[in-house]
Amino acid sequence: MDVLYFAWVRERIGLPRERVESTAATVAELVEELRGREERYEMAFSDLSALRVAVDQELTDFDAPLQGAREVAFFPPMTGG
Amino acid sequence: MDVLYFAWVRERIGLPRERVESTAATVAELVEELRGREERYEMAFSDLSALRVAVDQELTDFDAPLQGAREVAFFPPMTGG
Amino acid sequence: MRVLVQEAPFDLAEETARFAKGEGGSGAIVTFTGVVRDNDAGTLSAMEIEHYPGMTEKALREIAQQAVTRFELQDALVIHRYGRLVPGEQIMMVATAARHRRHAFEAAEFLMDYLKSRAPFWKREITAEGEAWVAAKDEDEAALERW
Amino acid sequence: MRVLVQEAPFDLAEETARFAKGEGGSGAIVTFTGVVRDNDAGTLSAMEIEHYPGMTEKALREIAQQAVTRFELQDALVIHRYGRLVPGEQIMMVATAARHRRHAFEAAEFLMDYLKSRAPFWKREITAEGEAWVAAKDEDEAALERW
Repeated sequence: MDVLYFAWVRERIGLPRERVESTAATVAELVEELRGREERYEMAFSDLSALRVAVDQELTDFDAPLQGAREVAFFPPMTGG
Repeated sequence: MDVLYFAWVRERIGLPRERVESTAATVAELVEELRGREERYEMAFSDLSALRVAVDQELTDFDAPLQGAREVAFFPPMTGG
Repeated sequence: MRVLVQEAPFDLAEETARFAKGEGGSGAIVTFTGVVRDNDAGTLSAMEIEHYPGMTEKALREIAQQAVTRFELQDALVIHRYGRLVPGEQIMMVATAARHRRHAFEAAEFLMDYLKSRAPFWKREITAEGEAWVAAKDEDEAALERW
Repeated sequence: MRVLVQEAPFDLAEETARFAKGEGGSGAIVTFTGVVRDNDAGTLSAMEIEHYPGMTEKALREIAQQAVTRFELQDALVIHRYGRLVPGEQIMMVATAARHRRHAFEAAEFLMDYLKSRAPFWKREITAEGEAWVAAKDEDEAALERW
């Protein structure tokens, strides 16, 4: 699946999107896999309460299942308007 | 003083404004004087709760004193906007 | 602050652009525009608006000044027409500029609530069935209690 | 219903005129326009707005559709820019048209509250002192509880 990062999550991880092969069943499991990779991921995902997630461009939560998901995005709380 | 009438008050009385010589101390006393004149005044002033009054272009109530007033206006509740 | 009472149409786009240009970095601009709406039966041919020259301008200016003070507005605009209008014509507009959106919204609603019940305008509807003065609504008077 | 996500400036006057023209006798039109405001120190040189292409359009369309249904709007417009903006530039606007003024006002506030916290935009302030992401405010999240 494609994993996208926005705003300071993108800055900490150092890239806007990447292809990730994963068998994670939920967003939370995917986050655990990513945190295990490198320190920059650990830093980006250190406080999940400061993060939001969208699966296939729909806002959801960290318990959401990933079955069939093509795109997962992580970002801080939005500041539109 | 000048007495002005608007909307259906103007229609019932049949004129938009007139010069009235009066020694009425309050708006209510002026209304009593006008009601005593002719039936069209009696009709226009039959229900004071349906009327509003302005003295010198400031909304006020029927107890308001008339001392020094130059202009008194009677009209139904406003429907601006 | 700008208050206009006029018979002629106003140009909503031009007034909005002018207001936005002069708002001085306020952050939030709200406008409200009232349009003559046909009645449910589709028989309204015109809306006639009577007003009280002299008092109208004074009342609108006082209401606008209250809004500016109370909601810390950078600027406020009120335009209200009188005379004969047909369905689809714009009757009036207000605009407010504030640093915070809540203030800009509240001020515009405050202006509208006061214009409805405290500015000396009276509307008369001309329909295929006849003519009648528009009655003030209890809910419009009640709306003032919020403020 | 019209939803635009764009880098280019929009013409507030033209958009307002177009919206008012197409509102179909609704009676009440409300617009809200957001402008880049300088900070208190007067040192803001730019505001950079990042967004999530694809999701942004989808989210805005859903929010606008909710507003139309919930407040019985005749029409709704949402325009939101991204990219680099300087103080005084217009960031976004919404417009709502309804038969009753309360609905038009509420719908515009609803749109703004949802845009603030549910549309995937992130603001970054570039000042003389440095650069920083704008943090979401607890009050913006709390504002959603009204609806």
